[in-house]
Amino acid sequence: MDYSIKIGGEAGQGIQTIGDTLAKVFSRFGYHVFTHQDYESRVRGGHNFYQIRIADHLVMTSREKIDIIVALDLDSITLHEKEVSPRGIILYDSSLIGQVPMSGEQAVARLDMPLLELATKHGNKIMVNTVATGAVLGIFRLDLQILAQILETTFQKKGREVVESNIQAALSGYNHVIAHCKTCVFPLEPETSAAKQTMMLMSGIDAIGLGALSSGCKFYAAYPMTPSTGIMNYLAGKEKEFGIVVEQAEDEIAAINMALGASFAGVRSMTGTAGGGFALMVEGLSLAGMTETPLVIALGQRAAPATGLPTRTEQGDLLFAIHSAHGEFPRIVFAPGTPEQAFSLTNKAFDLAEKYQVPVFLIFDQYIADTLWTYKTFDVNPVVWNDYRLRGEEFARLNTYKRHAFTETGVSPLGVPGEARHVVVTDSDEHDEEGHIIEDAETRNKMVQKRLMRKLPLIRCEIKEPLYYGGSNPRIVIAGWGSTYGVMKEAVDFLSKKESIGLLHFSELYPFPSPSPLTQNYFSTLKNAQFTICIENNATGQFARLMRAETGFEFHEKIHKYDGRPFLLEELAGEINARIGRL
Amino acid sequence: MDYSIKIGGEAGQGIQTIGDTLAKVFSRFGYHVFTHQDYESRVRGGHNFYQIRIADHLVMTSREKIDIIVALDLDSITLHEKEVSPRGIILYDSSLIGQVPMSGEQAVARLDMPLLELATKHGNKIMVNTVATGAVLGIFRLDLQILAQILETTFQKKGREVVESNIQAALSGYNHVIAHCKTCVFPLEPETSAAKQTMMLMSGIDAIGLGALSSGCKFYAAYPMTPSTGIMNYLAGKEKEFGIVVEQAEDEIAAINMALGASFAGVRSMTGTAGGGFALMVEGLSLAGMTETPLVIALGQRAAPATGLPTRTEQGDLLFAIHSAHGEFPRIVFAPGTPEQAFSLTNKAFDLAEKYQVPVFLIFDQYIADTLWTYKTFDVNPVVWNDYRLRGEEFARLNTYKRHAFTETGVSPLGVPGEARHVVVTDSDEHDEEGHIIEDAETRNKMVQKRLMRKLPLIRCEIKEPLYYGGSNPRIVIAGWGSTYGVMKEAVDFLSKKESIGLLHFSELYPFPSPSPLTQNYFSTLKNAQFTICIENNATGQFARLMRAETGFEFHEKIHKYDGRPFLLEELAGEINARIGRL
Amino acid sequence: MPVLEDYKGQPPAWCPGCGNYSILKAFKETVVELGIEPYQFTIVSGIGQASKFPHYLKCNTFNGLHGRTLPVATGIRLANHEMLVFAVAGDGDCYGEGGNHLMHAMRRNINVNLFVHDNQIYGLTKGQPSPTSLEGMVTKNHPFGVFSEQLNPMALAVALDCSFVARGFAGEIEHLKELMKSAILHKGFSLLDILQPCVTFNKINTYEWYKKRVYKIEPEYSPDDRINAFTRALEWGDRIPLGVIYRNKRQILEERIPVIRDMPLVKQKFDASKIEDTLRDFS
Amino acid sequence: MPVLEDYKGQPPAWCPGCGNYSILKAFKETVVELGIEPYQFTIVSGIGQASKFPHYLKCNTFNGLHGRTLPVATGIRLANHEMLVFAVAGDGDCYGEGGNHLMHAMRRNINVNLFVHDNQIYGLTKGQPSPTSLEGMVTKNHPFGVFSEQLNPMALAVALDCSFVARGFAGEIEHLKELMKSAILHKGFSLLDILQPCVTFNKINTYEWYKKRVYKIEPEYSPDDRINAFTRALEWGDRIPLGVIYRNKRQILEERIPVIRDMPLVKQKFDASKIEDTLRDFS
Ligand SMILES: Cc1ncc(C[n+]2csc(CCOP(=O)(O)OP(=O)(O)O)c2C)c(N)n1
Ligand SMILES: Cc1ncc(C[n+]2csc(CCOP(=O)(O)OP(=O)(O)O)c2C)c(N)n1
Ligand code: SF4
Ligand code: SF4
Ligand SMILES: [Mg+2]
Ligand SMILES: [Mg+2]
Repeated sequence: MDYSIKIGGEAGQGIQTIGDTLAKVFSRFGYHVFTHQDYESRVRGGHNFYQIRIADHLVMTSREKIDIIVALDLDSITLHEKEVSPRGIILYDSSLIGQVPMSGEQAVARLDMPLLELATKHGNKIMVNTVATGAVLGIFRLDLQILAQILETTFQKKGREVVESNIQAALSGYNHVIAHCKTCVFPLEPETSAAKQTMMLMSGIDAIGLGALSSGCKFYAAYPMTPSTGIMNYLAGKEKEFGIVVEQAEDEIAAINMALGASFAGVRSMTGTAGGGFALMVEGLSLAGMTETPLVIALGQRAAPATGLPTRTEQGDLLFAIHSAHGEFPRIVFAPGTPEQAFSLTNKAFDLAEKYQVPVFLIFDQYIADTLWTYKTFDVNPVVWNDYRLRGEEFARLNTYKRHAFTETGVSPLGVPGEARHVVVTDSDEHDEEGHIIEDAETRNKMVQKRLMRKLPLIRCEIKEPLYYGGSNPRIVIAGWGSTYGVMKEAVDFLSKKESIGLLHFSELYPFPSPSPLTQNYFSTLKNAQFTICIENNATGQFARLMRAETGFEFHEKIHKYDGRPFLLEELAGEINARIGRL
Repeated sequence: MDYSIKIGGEAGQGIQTIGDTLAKVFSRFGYHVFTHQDYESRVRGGHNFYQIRIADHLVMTSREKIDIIVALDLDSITLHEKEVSPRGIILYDSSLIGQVPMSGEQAVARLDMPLLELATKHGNKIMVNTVATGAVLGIFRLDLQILAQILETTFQKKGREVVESNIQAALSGYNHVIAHCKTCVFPLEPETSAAKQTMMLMSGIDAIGLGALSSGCKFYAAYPMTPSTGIMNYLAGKEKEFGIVVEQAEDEIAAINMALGASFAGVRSMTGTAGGGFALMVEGLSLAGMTETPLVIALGQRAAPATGLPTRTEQGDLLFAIHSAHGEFPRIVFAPGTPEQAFSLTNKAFDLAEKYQVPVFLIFDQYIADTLWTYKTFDVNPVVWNDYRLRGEEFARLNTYKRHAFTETGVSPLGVPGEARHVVVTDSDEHDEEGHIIEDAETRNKMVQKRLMRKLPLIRCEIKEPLYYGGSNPRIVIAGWGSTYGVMKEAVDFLSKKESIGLLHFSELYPFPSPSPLTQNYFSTLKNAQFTICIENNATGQFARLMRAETGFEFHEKIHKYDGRPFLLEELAGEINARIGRL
Repeated sequence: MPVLEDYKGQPPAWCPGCGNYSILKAFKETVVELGIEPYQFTIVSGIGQASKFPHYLKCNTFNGLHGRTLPVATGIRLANHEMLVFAVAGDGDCYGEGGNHLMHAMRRNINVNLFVHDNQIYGLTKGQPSPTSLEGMVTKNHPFGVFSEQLNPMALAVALDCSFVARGFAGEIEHLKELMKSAILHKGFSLLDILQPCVTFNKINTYEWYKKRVYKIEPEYSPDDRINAFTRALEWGDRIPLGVIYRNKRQILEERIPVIRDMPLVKQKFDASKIEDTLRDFS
Repeated sequence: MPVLEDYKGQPPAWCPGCGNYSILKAFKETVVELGIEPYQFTIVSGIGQASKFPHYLKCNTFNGLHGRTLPVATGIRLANHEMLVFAVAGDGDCYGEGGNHLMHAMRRNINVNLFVHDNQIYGLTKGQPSPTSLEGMVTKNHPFGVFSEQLNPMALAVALDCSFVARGFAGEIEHLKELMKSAILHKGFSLLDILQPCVTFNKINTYEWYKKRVYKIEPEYSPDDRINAFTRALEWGDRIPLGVIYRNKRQILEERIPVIRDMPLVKQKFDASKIEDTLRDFS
C-alpha cells in the first residue's frame, strides 16, 4: 500500500490545512506518512501544492505519480494532471475553478464535486477545505472519527457550533464521494488500520526546535527568514514553560552578536537564519571563533544566490558554511537527513559547542524543514546534557582564573561572569591567557595552537562516520548529505532489486569524517565500489569537492538538481539507472 | 652588495619617514631597494620597525641579518640586537632612549650619537629623523644631494628656512658619523651608483590604486580598514584629475552595495576592505553574482580571526574568498605576488569583471600592501581597456533589450540605464531574461546554466598558468601563492646553489588553473618532482587544500607561518632545508 | 508624453485588497502626470511585498537585497545624477534591516526619493512585527506582544535633518500623488512614509483604523521650522498627520562633489593618456 | 569596598594627552565611589581607540567587533539582568558601523549604559571622518572636505525616545563622573556622548575648541520634556550643552519579559523532565 495525494491551489486557499489535517488523520490511524510542500514566495495567489504519501511501511520521500489530486485551482489540473497514476483521480469543483479543459493523451478520472455548495450549506465557503478533506477520506472509506477529533481541537476556541458544522461539512464531502463515485475506492491494508499504534508527525524544523529545547537552549535571537522562522516560532511558543528568551533582532548581525552576548553571560544560545541572512553573520562567526564562545547556528539553505527562489530548496551553502569567515578557527558542521537526525544532531551541536567552545552549524534546507515524517515514538531521552561552564562554588573556589588559559586540550575554563570574584575577559583581538590584547608573535602562536591545533583533533574524534545502507561489497555506491537521505535510501531500496547498490549518507560533515584506522572504514566501501555517484541538490557538487579536498577521492559520476525542487523517488532512481546504464 | 637597515622606534616617532626617505635616496641613486614594515595597532608608543634592504641586484624580500639598526627606542636594541650581522652597527642617542644595557654574548658595534642635540641645534627635536637619515647616509658615504632634493620637496610648503635647517641637520648627522666612527663604512659598489638610472619605488597598495586608475575605475566606495585604506587614500587624491568619485560608506555593507549601484548605473567600480570588513560584504557578493553586476573587490588579509592582529599579515582568507556567499555563481580570484602583478592583475580584474559580469577579487595582505619595491620602469601601457557596456547609439539601435538574455556564452548585454529608451531591469530574486521575478523550474534551470555553467569554462580559459621559476625537471618544487612570491623566489636562488629546486607561484587562483592539455602543463613539473612543499603564511594550508580539491594532488610537506609576520629569506630557506634534510 | 499603458508591468502577486495596489496606482499616475518616461528613472527596491513594486510597472529596476536599497540608490546617483532615482522599501526593509543606511543617506542628502510602504508588519515573511508595529501586537514569535517602542520615522527624519519628510496613506490616493510629486520635485533626500494596510497579517492597523485617525495637515502649517516639525512628527495615536512634516533646503551631495558638478560620472570619458604622468609620484 | 587599585589594568596604548585618559579616570572613580566591584559589571566594547578601554581597568570584558557593542550588551542583559552592563564605543563604532543597533537598542530600552567616546574622528585607523565630524573637515580620503551633515546623536536619541540622553566632556572630569553616575543609576537605556579630544588626528576639535564652547546645562532645566529636549539637543556650534538633555521613565525590556521577571535567565535551571510532555504537540 502506497498512495500519493496532491493538494494544489493558490496561496491563502488553505491547502496546508487540508494537507496537515490529512497527514494527521492517517498518522493517527497508524499509517506511515510523508509530506512535502511546494510554494511560491507570495501570500495570496500563485500556485502551490502539498503532497502526501501514505503507506503501510516507512516512507521518506515523495513520488512522481499521484493517486489523488485535490484541485483548488485550475493549475492543479493543467500542471499536474500528467502526474496522475492510471488508477488515479482528480477531485475539484468547477463552480470554484471554472470549466476544466479536456485532458491530453490519456483520460484521467475526474470528480467534479460541489465543494463550495456543500461548504456553504453547512456554514460558509471557508469550509471548502473541510469538505475536501472529508471527500478524500471518503475515497479511502476511512472512519471520520479521528477527523472529527481534529476538527474539535482546531475549532474549539470558536465554539461548539463551528465544530459541529465543520464535522457536518466533512461528512457531506465523505458521503458525496461514496454516493457519486463508485470507482473512487482506494483500499487500505486492513490489518494496518485501527489496530496499529498512533504515529507521531514531525517536521524537520520542529525537530530542530525540539532539539534546542531538549538541549537546554535558553536564548534564541534571530531575524525572520524562510525557512528558519519556524524555529523562532516554535521556541517562542515555549518561552514561559521552559524559561527561554526569544528575541527578534533588528538584523542578522545583531542576532548573532546577541546570541554571543547571551552565551558569554552563561546560557546556551542559538541563532537561525537562511543563507542570505547567514552571509551577514559571517563576521560574528569569526568573533565566536576568536572569543571561543559556544554558539549553535541553524542555517536553512534555499535556492540562491542572493534572494533566489526564497521559498525553495537547495543544498547550496555547504562549502560556504565550512569556509565562511576570515581567519582560521575550528567549527563543526552537521546536516541532518531526517527529523530524527535533526533532533539528535541539534543536541549534539549544543553539547559540542559548549564542550569545545566553538560555533556549530546545523545546515538544513527548505525541503527538510517543511517535510513531515511519521514516527512511532520520538526518543527524547538519550539526550546529552552536560554543563561545561564554571559556575558558583566551583568557580569561586579557584585561586586565579584566566578565560583563555593554555591547557593540554586547548579548551580553557568557561567561567560565568558575575558568579565569582574573578573577571571574565575576552577579546576579538588576539589576546593572552587573560583575554587582553597582545601584539607579540609568541603569544599569537600559542593561541593559534591552543584554539585551533589542539582542539581540532579532539573534535575530529567526536565525528561519527557516515551512515551506510545496503548490502556488503556493493558494486555501486551512491553518496550524499543532508536532506537527500530519504530519497536516496528509497532509491537504493528500489534499485537493489536489480543492482548491488549501497548508500553512504553524511550528516556529520565537518571536521570531515576522514577515513582512519581507528574508525570502521567506510572509505573502503567507497573505494572498492566499481561505480560511485555523488547526489546533490545543487549545481556544482559541493560535497564531491569537499570529499576530494579531504580525501583525494573523486566520484565517478554526479547527479545534480538545482531548480529549487527536491528529488522525487522515481526521478532519482531513473537518473541513477541512466548512469548505471552508461557503464 | 646587499645591506639591511632596520629603523626601530615607537609609533609616532617617524620611523616611516626615515625609512621612506632612505628608500627614496637609494632608489634615486639607482640601487635596488626592498622595504617592509612591522607595526602595532596603536597610534603612539609601542614598538614598530621599518626594514630596508639595499642591493645592486633585484631584491624582493627582507633578510634576517641587519647591518644598521637606527634605534629610536630601547626596544630596537634589546629586541633586535641579536639580528645584527658581525659587520653591523647600532646607531642611537642615549639622551633619547636612556642608557643601553650591555649586549649579550657577542658585542655589537654601537654608535651613541647626539641625534637630539644636533636636531635641536639646527631647529627643533622633530628633526631627529633628519639627523638620523643623514647619519645613515654618512655610513655609506653617499652624497647628500639627493636627500637635499627630497627634503626640499617635503618641506617646501613650510618655507625656505625649514628646508635649509633640515638640510643642515642631515649634514650634521652625516658629518658626525664620518668624524666619530672610523669603522662605520659600508662600501657601495661604485659602478652601481651615480651612473645608474633612477629607480621607481612602488608599494603593493599603491600598485593596486594605480591599477584601478589605469583601468578606468570611476567609483570607489569603502569603509576604512587596514590594510586597504591606502587604496581609498590613493584614489581620493586622484578624484579631480581622473574623474573618480570616492565615497566613504557608513559600513561595509553600504560600501559594496554602493559600488554595485554605481556599476549598474554604468561606471567601473570597486570596493576594498580587509577580511573582517569583507565578512560583512558577503551578502552583497551574492547579489553581484545574481544580478551579474561587474565588481572588483580588493580584499586585504590580516592576521585573524575577528580583529586578530589588525596591522599584521596573514594568508588566511583564500578559501573564504573562493567559497564566500550563499548559492553558486562564478567569481574570479587573483592574488598578486609583486607590485607589478598587483598592477596588472588589477587591470585584468576590471577587464574580466566587466567582460563576464562577475565579481573579481584581488586578495592581498598587510605585508605586500606595505612593502616597497624598486622598478626601472613601471609599464602602464599594456593595459587592457575595453568598454563592454551598451551605451548611446549602439544601445538605442536595438529593437528589444533584455538585461539577462540567454546567449551562447552566457554573457548578456550590459546596457547603461537611461542611455536609450530601453529599461534595464535586474533582480536579486531568480528572474527571467528581462530581469523579472520568476518561480518556475525551467527558467531557473536556464538561468543557472547561463550564469554559471556557460560562463565558467570561458572564464577558465582566461586564467594564466602559475609562474614557474627554476631549472627544468627540478627534484624539489616549492609552491605558494600571493605575497610570498618574493621570499620564495629568493629562497630558490639561495638554495639552487646546492639543490635542484624550482618554484611554482600562483597569482591567478580561481577558477583554478587546472592542468589541461591546452595549456602548458605546470602540473607535470609538480608531479615529476621528488619532493614538493607548499608554503603559506597561514596555519591550515588553504592553498594546499584548494590544490587537492581541484586536482587531487597532495604536497609532501607544508611550511606554515601564522604569527602575523612575513617569512624572511634565511628563515624560509632554513625551513625548506630542514624539510629536505629529512628526506 | 507617456501614458498609463506605457507603465504596464507584470501582474502583481499581492493579496487582493492590499494597500500596495493603491500606492502603485498613485505612483503610475504621478509619473505619467509629470511626463516622466520609463527609461528616465530607476527604482531600487529591497525584499518584501513592497519591494516587488518595480516589477509591476515598467522602469529601470535594481531589485536588490533586503534592507539595502539606499546604498544602491546612492551609488546610482553618484554615477549618474541625471537619473531620477527612487528607493522603494518596506518598513522592515528600511527601518529594520536597513536602518543604518537610512540615517546616513539623510546625512549625505543624496537626491533620492525614498518611499516606504509602511504596513507596520513584515508581510512577505508572514507576520512578524516590524519596527513600526504597535507595542503589544501579538504575533507567532511574540506571544507576549511587542515590547519595543514603536519607531517614529518622522521624528527620526527630523532629528537627522532629512531634507523632505512626509507621510501619506494608501487610502488617500490623490493626496498621496501630491506628496509623491512634491517629493520628486524637492531637491534633496526625501522620505515619504506611506501608511499601507496589510489586509492579511496586520489585523490592527486596518483601513478603518487608519481612516479614523489620519488627517491632512492644515495648509497654514509651515514645514520649515524644525522644532515645530518635531512636535508634529511626534503626533501618533488618535490623530495621525498626513502631509509634508518637514522640509529644508540643504545642498545635495551630487552638487557638492567637484568632480561631477558639471557632468555625471557616467558621461565622463576615461582618459588613459594621463596615467603615464602619475608615475612621477613614485620616483 | 573596592579601591582604585582594584581597577588597575593593562598600560594604556593611547597617545599622550588623549582625552581617553580622563574618561578612564572618571570611570574608575565612578565605580569606586559607587562601590561596584570589578566582577559585578561587564564592559562590552567594539574596535577603535575608545574600545580598548576595558583592557585598561579590571572588569568582565567582551571586547567584540567594530560597531557591534549593543547587540552583545543586549544579549548579556537578557541572559543576566543582575549584571551591570556598559557598552563603550567610539563615534565611528557606534554612530557609523553600529548605527542600526543604536536605534533599536533605544527602542528596546534595554538597561545598558552606552558611553561613546566622541572624538569626531576615526582614531585607530588614522584619521578618517566619523559621522560626528564637522562638515568641511579635510582628511586624506576627503581632499575636498566632508560633505555629509554632522550627525547629532543627542537629537537622534531624543527622537527615538531614548531613556537617558546626556553629553559629557573629557575636559570636565568631575562633571563627567556625575553624568556617569546618573546614567548608571538611571533605569533604562542611557546614551552618554563624551566629547573627547583626539590630539593626534583631530586638529579642529581640540581641548581649546571644546572649552570655548561647552557649558553646563543650567540646573533649572528639566530634561523631562521631549520638545524642550529636542530644542536643546539641536544646540551645537558656538554653544554646546553638557549635562542631561533628556530623560524618561519607560519600563525596561528586562522587566517586560515574563520569563525573566522573577529570576535572571542564567540562574534558571534547565528542567529536562518536561520535554517528554511536549511530544504531545506532535501527535
Ligand atoms: C538579509 C535578509 N534577511 C531576512 C530576509 C527575509 N525577509 C524577506 S522580506 C522580509 C520582511 C518583510 O517586511 P517589510 O520589509 O516590512 O516588507 P513587506 O513585506 O511588509 O512589504 C524579511 C525579513 C531577507 N530576504 N534577507
Ligand atoms: C568591520 C570593521 N570595519 C572596519 C574596521 C577598522 N576600524 C577599526 S577602528 C575603526 C574606527 C575607529 O573610529 P572610532 O570608532 O571613532 O574609534 P576611535 O579610534 O576614534 O576611538 C575602524 C574603521 C574594523 N575593525 N572592523
Ligand atoms: S501580506 Fe499584506 S502586505 Fe503582503 S500583499 Fe498581502 S496584504 Fe499586502
Ligand atoms: S589617535 Fe586620537 S583617539 Fe587615538 S589614542 Fe591618539 S589621541 Fe587618542
Ligand atoms: Mg512591512
Ligand atoms: Mg572616534
